[in-house]
Amino acid sequence: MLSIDSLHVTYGGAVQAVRGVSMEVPDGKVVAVLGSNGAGKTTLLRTISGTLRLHRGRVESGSVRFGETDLASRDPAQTVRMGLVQVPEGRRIFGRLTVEENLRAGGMGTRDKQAKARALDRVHEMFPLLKERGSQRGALLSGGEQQMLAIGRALMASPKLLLLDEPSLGLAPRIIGQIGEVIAEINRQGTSVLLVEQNATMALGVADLAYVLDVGEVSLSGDARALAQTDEVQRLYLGHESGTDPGAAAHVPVTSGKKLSRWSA
Amino acid sequence: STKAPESGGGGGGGGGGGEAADVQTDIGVEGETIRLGVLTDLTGVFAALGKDITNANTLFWEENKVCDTYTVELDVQDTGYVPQTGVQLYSGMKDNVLAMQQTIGSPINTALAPEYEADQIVNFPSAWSKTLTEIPGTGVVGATYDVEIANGYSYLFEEGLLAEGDTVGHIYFEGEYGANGLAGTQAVAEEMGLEVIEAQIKSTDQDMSAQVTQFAAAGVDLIALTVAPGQLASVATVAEAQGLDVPILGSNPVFAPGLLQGPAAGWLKSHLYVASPVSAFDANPETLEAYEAAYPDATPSLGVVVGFGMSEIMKQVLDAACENGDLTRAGVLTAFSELEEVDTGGLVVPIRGYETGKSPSLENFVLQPADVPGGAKVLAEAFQGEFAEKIAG
Amino acid sequence: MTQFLSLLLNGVSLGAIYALIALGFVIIFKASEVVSFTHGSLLLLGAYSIARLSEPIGFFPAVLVGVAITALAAFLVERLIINRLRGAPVISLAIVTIGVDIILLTELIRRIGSDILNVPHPWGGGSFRIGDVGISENRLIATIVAAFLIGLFFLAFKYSSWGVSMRASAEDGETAALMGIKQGRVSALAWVVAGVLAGVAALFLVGSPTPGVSPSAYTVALRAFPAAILGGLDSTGGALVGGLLIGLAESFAAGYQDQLLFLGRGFGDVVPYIVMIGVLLFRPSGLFGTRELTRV
Amino acid sequence: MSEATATKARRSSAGGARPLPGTARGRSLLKPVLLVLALVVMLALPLYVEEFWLRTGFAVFGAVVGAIGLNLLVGTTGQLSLAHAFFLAVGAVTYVFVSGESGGIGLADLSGLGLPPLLGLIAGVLLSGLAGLLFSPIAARLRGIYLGVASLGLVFIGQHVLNSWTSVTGGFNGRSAPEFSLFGFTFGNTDPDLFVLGVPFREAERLWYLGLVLALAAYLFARNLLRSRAGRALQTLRDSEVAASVMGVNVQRYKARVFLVSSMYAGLSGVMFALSIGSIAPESFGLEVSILYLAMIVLGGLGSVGGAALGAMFVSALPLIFQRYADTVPFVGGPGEGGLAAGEAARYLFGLAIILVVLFEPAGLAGLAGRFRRKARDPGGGRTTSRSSAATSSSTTSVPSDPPAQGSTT
Amino acid sequence: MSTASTAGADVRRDIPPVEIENVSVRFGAIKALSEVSFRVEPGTIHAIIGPNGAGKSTMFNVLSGVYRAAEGQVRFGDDRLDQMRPYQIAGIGVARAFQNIALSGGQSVAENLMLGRHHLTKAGFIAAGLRLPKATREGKVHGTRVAEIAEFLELGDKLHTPVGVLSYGDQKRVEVARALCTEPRLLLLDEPVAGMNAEETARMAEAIREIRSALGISVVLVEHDMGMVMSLADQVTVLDFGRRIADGTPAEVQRDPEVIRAYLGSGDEIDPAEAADAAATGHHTGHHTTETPGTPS
Ligand SMILES: Nc1ncnc2c1ncn2[C@@H]1O[C@H](COP(=O)(O)OP(=O)(O)OP(=O)(O)O)[C@@H](O)[C@H]1O
Ligand SMILES: Nc1ncnc2c1ncn2[C@@H]1O[C@H](COP(=O)(O)OP(=O)(O)OP(=O)(O)O)[C@@H](O)[C@H]1O
Ligand SMILES: [Mg+2]
Ligand SMILES: [Mg+2]
Repeated sequence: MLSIDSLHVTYGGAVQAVRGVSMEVPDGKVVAVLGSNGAGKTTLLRTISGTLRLHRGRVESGSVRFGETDLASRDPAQTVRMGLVQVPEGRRIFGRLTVEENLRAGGMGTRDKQAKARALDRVHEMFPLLKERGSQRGALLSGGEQQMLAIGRALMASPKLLLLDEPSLGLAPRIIGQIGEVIAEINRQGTSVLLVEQNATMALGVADLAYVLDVGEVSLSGDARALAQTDEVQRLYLGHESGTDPGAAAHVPVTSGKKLSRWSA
Repeated sequence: STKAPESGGGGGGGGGGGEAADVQTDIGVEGETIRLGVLTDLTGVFAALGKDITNANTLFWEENKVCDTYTVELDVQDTGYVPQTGVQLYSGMKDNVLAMQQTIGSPINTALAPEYEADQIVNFPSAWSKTLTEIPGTGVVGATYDVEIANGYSYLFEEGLLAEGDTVGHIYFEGEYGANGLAGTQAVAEEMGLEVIEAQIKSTDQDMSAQVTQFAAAGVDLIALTVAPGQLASVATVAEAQGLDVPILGSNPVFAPGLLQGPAAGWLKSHLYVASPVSAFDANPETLEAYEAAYPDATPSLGVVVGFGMSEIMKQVLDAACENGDLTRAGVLTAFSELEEVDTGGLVVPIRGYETGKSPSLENFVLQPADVPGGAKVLAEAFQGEFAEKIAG
Repeated sequence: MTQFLSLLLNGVSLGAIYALIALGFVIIFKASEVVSFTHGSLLLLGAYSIARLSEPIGFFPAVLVGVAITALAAFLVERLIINRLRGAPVISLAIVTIGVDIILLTELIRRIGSDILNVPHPWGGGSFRIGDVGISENRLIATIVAAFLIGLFFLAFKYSSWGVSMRASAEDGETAALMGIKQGRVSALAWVVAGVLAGVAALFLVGSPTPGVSPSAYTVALRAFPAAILGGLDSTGGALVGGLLIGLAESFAAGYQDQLLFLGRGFGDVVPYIVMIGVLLFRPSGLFGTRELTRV
Repeated sequence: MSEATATKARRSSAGGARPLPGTARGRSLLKPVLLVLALVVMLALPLYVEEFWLRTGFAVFGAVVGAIGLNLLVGTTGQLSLAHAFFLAVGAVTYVFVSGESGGIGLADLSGLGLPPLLGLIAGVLLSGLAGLLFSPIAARLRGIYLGVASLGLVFIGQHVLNSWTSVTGGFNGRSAPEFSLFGFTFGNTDPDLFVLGVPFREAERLWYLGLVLALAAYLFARNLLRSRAGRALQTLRDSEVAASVMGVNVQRYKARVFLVSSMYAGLSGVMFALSIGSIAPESFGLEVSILYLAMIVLGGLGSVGGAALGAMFVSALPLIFQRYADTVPFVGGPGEGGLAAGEAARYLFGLAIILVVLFEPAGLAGLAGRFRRKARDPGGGRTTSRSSAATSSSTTSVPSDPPAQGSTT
Repeated sequence: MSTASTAGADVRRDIPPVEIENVSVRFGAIKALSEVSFRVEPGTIHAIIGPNGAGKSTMFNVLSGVYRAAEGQVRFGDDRLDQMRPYQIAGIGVARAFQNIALSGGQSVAENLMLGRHHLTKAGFIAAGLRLPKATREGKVHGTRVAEIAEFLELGDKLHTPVGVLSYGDQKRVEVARALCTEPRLLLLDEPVAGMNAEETARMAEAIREIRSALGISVVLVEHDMGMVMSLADQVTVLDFGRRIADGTPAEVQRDPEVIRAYLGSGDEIDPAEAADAAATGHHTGHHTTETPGTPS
C-alpha cells in the first residue's frame, strides 16, 4: 500500500535527516517505527503527508508511493483526500477551537456525513472525556487529554492509512494500553497503520512489522515479534539488558556517568 | 575633493554671461535661460490643483520671456504634499534656481520659510493663508482667506441675503486655511452682531450630516465654509435633504467644477457664493482655450487661472529686476519688494504690493456655479468689501 | 431631542457601513490571521469601478461588475501573495498588504484625480423622514443591507464547516492541512467575500450624504479598523456592534462638538479611538473576541 | 551539524565543558576590514557629495535610529506597535519647545524655553521615553493586533494634540526647529564658518556627522542589548510570557522597560527628524509614518538590528532618490503629459519592493545581506558547503517554521 | 518519613521542605485540584502521578505561581509560594521544566539556557547596551556553567543550534537543562522523558538522580513512565480528579488498590499483545514489587 524507496531527506539542504530509507506498509498491516530522538521518524512522516516543505525540508532522492500514486508532489490536503491521515507530533490541537470543533475539523477531509457521524460516535466511545468536554477550548485540556483529542480528531477522517507520531506521548499507562487496543481495533476494521512510537512495548505489541531507525537509516527491520527479541531492541527500546534481570535495568549505568558540579559564583 | 572648487566659487557660475552682459546674475541664470523652481503636489492630496497650476505655469513660460530675452525653464518637483520630501527636494534644486515659481501647501511653505529667507528666494505659494504673508519674499496671489471670506459677507449683506444679528454656521478645516477663514467670519460677526456656530473638521471627513444637523437645529441663516469641494457637496446634499434653505458662502478652494456632475449641482447653482481671488473662465475665455489646446485631456479648474496669474506676477518681478540690471537673487528680491499695483489683466485681483504681514490685496471676485466652462460665472467683479481694510492690517 | 434623534439615526446608519467593512476585516482575519491594510484601497476600487461603469452600462450592472472587480482584486491578492506566505509572521503579512495598498491606491488616486466621481444611485439624495427626523435614503438602504449580510454570515459561521475550517487553518495551517482542509481555498474564499463586502460598503459609502467618489473614501477603512477591533477581531457579531458604536460615537461627537469644546475642536475624529482603547482596557480581546489563551 | 548525521556518533561526552562564547560563528578577517572601510567612506563622504545626498543621509540616520527602536519593541519583544509616530512626535515637539524661542510667524503665539539644543535633545529623548513608560501598562494588557490598533489610537490622539496645542506645537502649520548646537558649535550654515580641504562645511555636512554618530551609537547599543541578559529576556517574552516569568523574568517590568527604551529611540529619531526638516508639523507624524517604520523593520528583517538599519535606509531614501531622478526613469512623464508622475512611479516601486522582499526574502534585507556575505566568504565554493552554511546561519535570523512555544500547539 | 534519609548527608542546608496544604484550584465547573496536601522532604525526589487531567500540571502551575490557588497554602520554607508572582518564585530557586515545550524556537540552545541564568545575573539594559565590563564578565562566567550543564544533559554538540529544529526529545532535554540552569533549590520536572525511548529514559533518570545527589536539591517529578517513577522516586503522591488518593513510598503506592484502579490498571489491561517479552511489561506497569527505590550512586 505505502512503499518508500531509498528516501533521502534534508532540511535546508544541509541536515540529512533521512538517508536511504526503504520501507513497506502492506495493506491492512500495522507497522511500527522505532528510533532514538532525532533519528528521523517525524521527518519520515512529514515526507509522507506532504508537510515537509513547511519545515524547509526537501526530498533529495527516492520515492514515496501510495498504491499507484507518487506522493512526492502532493500537498497535504490532497494526501488526506487519498485516505492518508497523520496525527502530528506533539498533539497540535487547535487551541482556540472547542473540543467539538476540533473533531469537526478532523472530519473536513471527507464528505460522507454518515461516516462522520459513525466516526464521531466511535471517538466518543473511545474517549468519553471528549464528549464531556465538548464545548471546552482545546488549549485548556491537560496534556494527555489533548493527546486523546489529537487521536480522536484523526479518526474522524476514517482513513485508509493512519500515520501516528508518538500517540502515547504523555498518556497515562492505562490509556496507553487503550491506545494499543484502539490501534488494533482500527486495524481490524481495515485501516493500515504506520506507528511511530517511543513506547516500544506498546508498539511492538500491536505491530505486525517493525523498523528501527538509527540516525536516518534503517538499522533493523522485520517481523515485530522477532524484532522484539533482538538484543538491540531489548536494550534500547524495551529497557533491559538481554538476559539480565529486568529490574536491574535502572541500575545499569547506561549513561556516560556524567557528573555535575555544584555551582559557586 | 570634487566639491571644493565648484561651490567654493560662491555663485560666480553664471557670471552674467550672454548678450545681456549688463545684467548681473548669480544662481539660476545661465546664458539666456532662467531656471525657476516648482515644488508642487502631483501625487498627494492636492494633486489635482497642483497639476492645473503647474500646467498653467509651464504654458505661461512657453509663451513668455523675461525682458524679451530670457527664456524660463521650470524645475518641477513633486512633493506629494509631504514636508520632508519638500525640504529634501528643495535642497536638491536650490543651487540651480533663481526663484520659486510655485510652492504648494502651507506646511511645506512654513517648513521652507527659513531656507527661503536665507537663500533670498522669491516664492509664490498656492495658498492664501495669512501666515504666508509673514515670510519675506513670499508673494500670496491675492487677498488672504480672512479678507476673502469677509468680502464674501459684504456681498451677501449688500444683496440682502444676510442681515445684522443673523446666525451663521461655519465649518472649517483644522489648520491654517480653516482657521484663517474662520477669523474672517469672526471679525465680521463682531461688526455685524452675528452669532457664529463653529464646527471644525478634518480634511478626510466627508460626511457633514452631523454638522448640518446641528446647524439646522440652531436655525442658521447662512453656512460658511472653509473646507474642500467634497465637504461642500455633502453640506449641499444634507442641507437640501433637511430643507435647510440658506445661502452657502465659501472661499475659493471650496469649489471644483466636478461638483456640477453630482447630485448637489442644482442646490449649488442656486445657493453657493464663492469669494475668490481669481476670476472665472467666462471672463477669460482665451486662457481656457490656450489651456485646452495644450492639455486636451484635462478638465481645467480655476487652478489654471491661479497658475497663469502667479506666473504673470513672477514675470513682472523678473522684468523689473532685469530692468534694474540685477537678476541676482538679491536683485529679484528687491524688485519683488518694490512691486506696486500689479495688474494681471483681470486674472487675479489687483495686488497692492507685498508688505510683510499684510494681505497683498483687499479685493475679491464673487463667483457662482453655472453650466459654463470652468463651472463658475462671475457674480461680482473684483471689489473691496467694507470689512477688508480693517482685517487686512 | 430632534437633534439627538437625527444624530442617533445618522450614527446607526454610518455604523452599518463601518460594520460591513469591519466584517471584511474579521473574515480575512479569521481565515488567514492577516490584518488586511488593503481594505481601504479595495473600498476605493469598488467605488471607483461602480462610478466609472455607471454611465456606460447602467447603474445596476455597474454595481454587479464593480463588486465583482473588487472581489476579484481581493482574490488576486490572496492567490498571488498571501497564499505564498503561509506561516509568515503576522506583521510581515500586514506589511505586505500595505505594499498592495500603496500600489492600488496610487493608481486609483491617479485615475480619480481632481474629480469627485458621482455615483448615480437611483435612490438619489432624497431623505426618509419620520416627523422632524430625517435620514438619507441611501443610508437607510445601507443599514438594511448591512443587517441582512451580517446576519447571513453570522449563520454561515455558526452552522457551516466553513467557519471551523477558517479558524482551524488560521490557527495552525500545517495541522489544518493534515486534516484535509484546503487552506488555499478557505482563505481565497474569505478574501473574495471580504472583497464583496468592501464593494457593497463602497456602493453606499459614496452615496448621499457623502459627495461621491474621492480619494478620501479610503480613510473610512481606518475607522472600520477600530470597529473591528472593538467588537473582537474574530467575531462576526462584534463587527456589527463595533461598527455601530464607532458610528454613534462619531456622530454624537461631531454633532455635540460645542458641548465637548473643553477637549479641543475636532475631537470627533479621536473619539472612535478613545472608545476603542477604553473598551480594550476592560476587554483586551474586544467585546466579543475570543480571549487569547495560554496554558503551560 | 551535518557531521552529527555523517558519523554515527552517540552523544559523546568528549571535550568537557566549554565556555560559551557570545557569538560562536566563525569570524573571518574580512568583516572588520570591511567595517573600517565603510566607516572611512562614511566619514569622507561630505567632502565629495552634494547637499541633497547629505541631507538624505541625515534623514536616513534619523530613520535608522527610529527603526532600531521600533525593532526592539516589535521584532524582539513581539509587541506590535503602531504608535511609533506618536513617540517621534513627542521627541520632536519637546526638542522644538525646549530649545525654541517664543514668538514665531503667523497667527500662532508660540512659546518656547530657549534652552540649549543639547538640553532640548535630551529632554526630547527622556520625555518620549516617559510617554512610552506611561503607555506600557495599557500595552501590558493587550496582545498582538489588539495592541497594534490600540496603539494606533495614540497616533490619532497625538495628531489631535499637535493640531490643538498651538502654543507649543505650532498647530497645523507646525513651527520651525532651532538649529542644533553643541557647546557653542552650531550645526548650521555659519557660526563658525568652516572649511575642510577647501570644502565649505555647512549645515548639511555638519548634520551628516551628527547623524552618523547618533545612528552608530544607537546601533551598537541595541546590538549589545540583544546579545545580553536583557535581550534574551525580551526575546523570550515574545515567544511565551508565561515561560519567561517562570524563568524569573519580571514580565511587566521588562515590557515597561522595552517600551521605555524603544520610545527613547523614537524620541531621538524625532529630534533628528525635526533637525532634518528644520521644522515640525502634525502631518509629519501621522499614521503613514508609523506604517513606514513597520515597513522598515519588516523589510530589514524582524528582530535584526542591522536589518532595521538597512530597512530604514531603503524606505526613507528610496522615494527621495526616485523623486529626484525621476526624469531619467522610463515611462515617467512630466506633469500634465499623461504619463506617470515621478512621485507615482516612486510609490509603485516602493509598494512593489515591499511585496517582493516579503515574498522572496522573508528574513528581509538582513537575510539578503547575509547571503551576499556568505557568497563573498566562499566564492565559487562547492554547492554543498555554501548550502550548509546557509542553513546554519540563516536560522539565526529567520523565523522558525515550527515555533514550539505557542501554548496550544505543543 | 524514612525516605528523606535516602538523600544522605549531601542535602544542601538551605533546602527547606515544600508544604502543600489543602490546595484547591477551580476552572469554572472543573475542579482541577481539591484540597490537596502533601509534603516534599528536602533533598528527595518526589513523584506526582495520576491519570490524564488529574491535576498534576495544575499543581506545578500553582507551585510556580502561574495559577493562583483558590484555597490552601503552599510553603517553601518561610516563603509562601501561593502568594508570590512567578518571577519571584523563580528568584528564590524554584525552577520548572514545562510539559508542553515552551522554548524560544528561533534562539540557540545556549541562549535558551542562558535565560535560566536570568535571576542569577544582574546586567540591566544600560550595562548591557554599553557593554560595561561587569556585564561581559558576568556573561562569560555564566556561559561556562551553561556549557557545563548542556554537556551534562548531552546537548553539548547542539549548543548553537536553534531549538526549533531539534527533534522533540532533544527539545525536552533543553527544557530540563534550562530549568537546571537556574541553579534551583527545588526542581519541578513535568514529564521529562515524554518522547524518549527506554534507553534515553534511563539516561535521563540517571541524570536526574545525579542532579539530586550532586546538587543536594529537591526534585518534584510528574511522569507517566512508571518504571522510571518507581525506580527513581523516594516518595509518590497520586492524584485523581484533582484529589489526592494516595501518598507514600513507591512500593506502598503500587500496592494501593485505589491507585491500581484509577491509574495503573492491571497488567493484562495494559499489555494488549503478548508479543514482546513478558518481562517488558514490568517496565511500564511498575511491577517492580521487589524493587526498592534506587539509592543514589
Ligand atoms: N525543520 C528542521 N530544520 C532542520 N533540521 C531539522 C528540522 N526538523 C528536524 N530536523 C533535524 O532532523 C533530524 C531528525 O529529526 P526528527 O524530528 O525527524 O527526529 P525524530 O526521530 O522524530 O526524533 P524525536 O523522537 O525526538 O521526535 C534531527 O537531527 C533534527 O534536528
Ligand atoms: N486554564 C484552565 N482552564 C480550564 N481548565 C483547565 C485549565 N487548566 C487546566 N484545566 C483542566 O484541569 C484539569 C487538570 O489539568 P492538568 O493539566 O493539571 O492535568 P495533568 O494531571 O497534568 O494531566 P496530563 O497528565 O494529561 O498532563 C484538566 O481537566 C484540564 O482540562
Ligand atoms: Mg519526532
Ligand atoms: Mg500535565
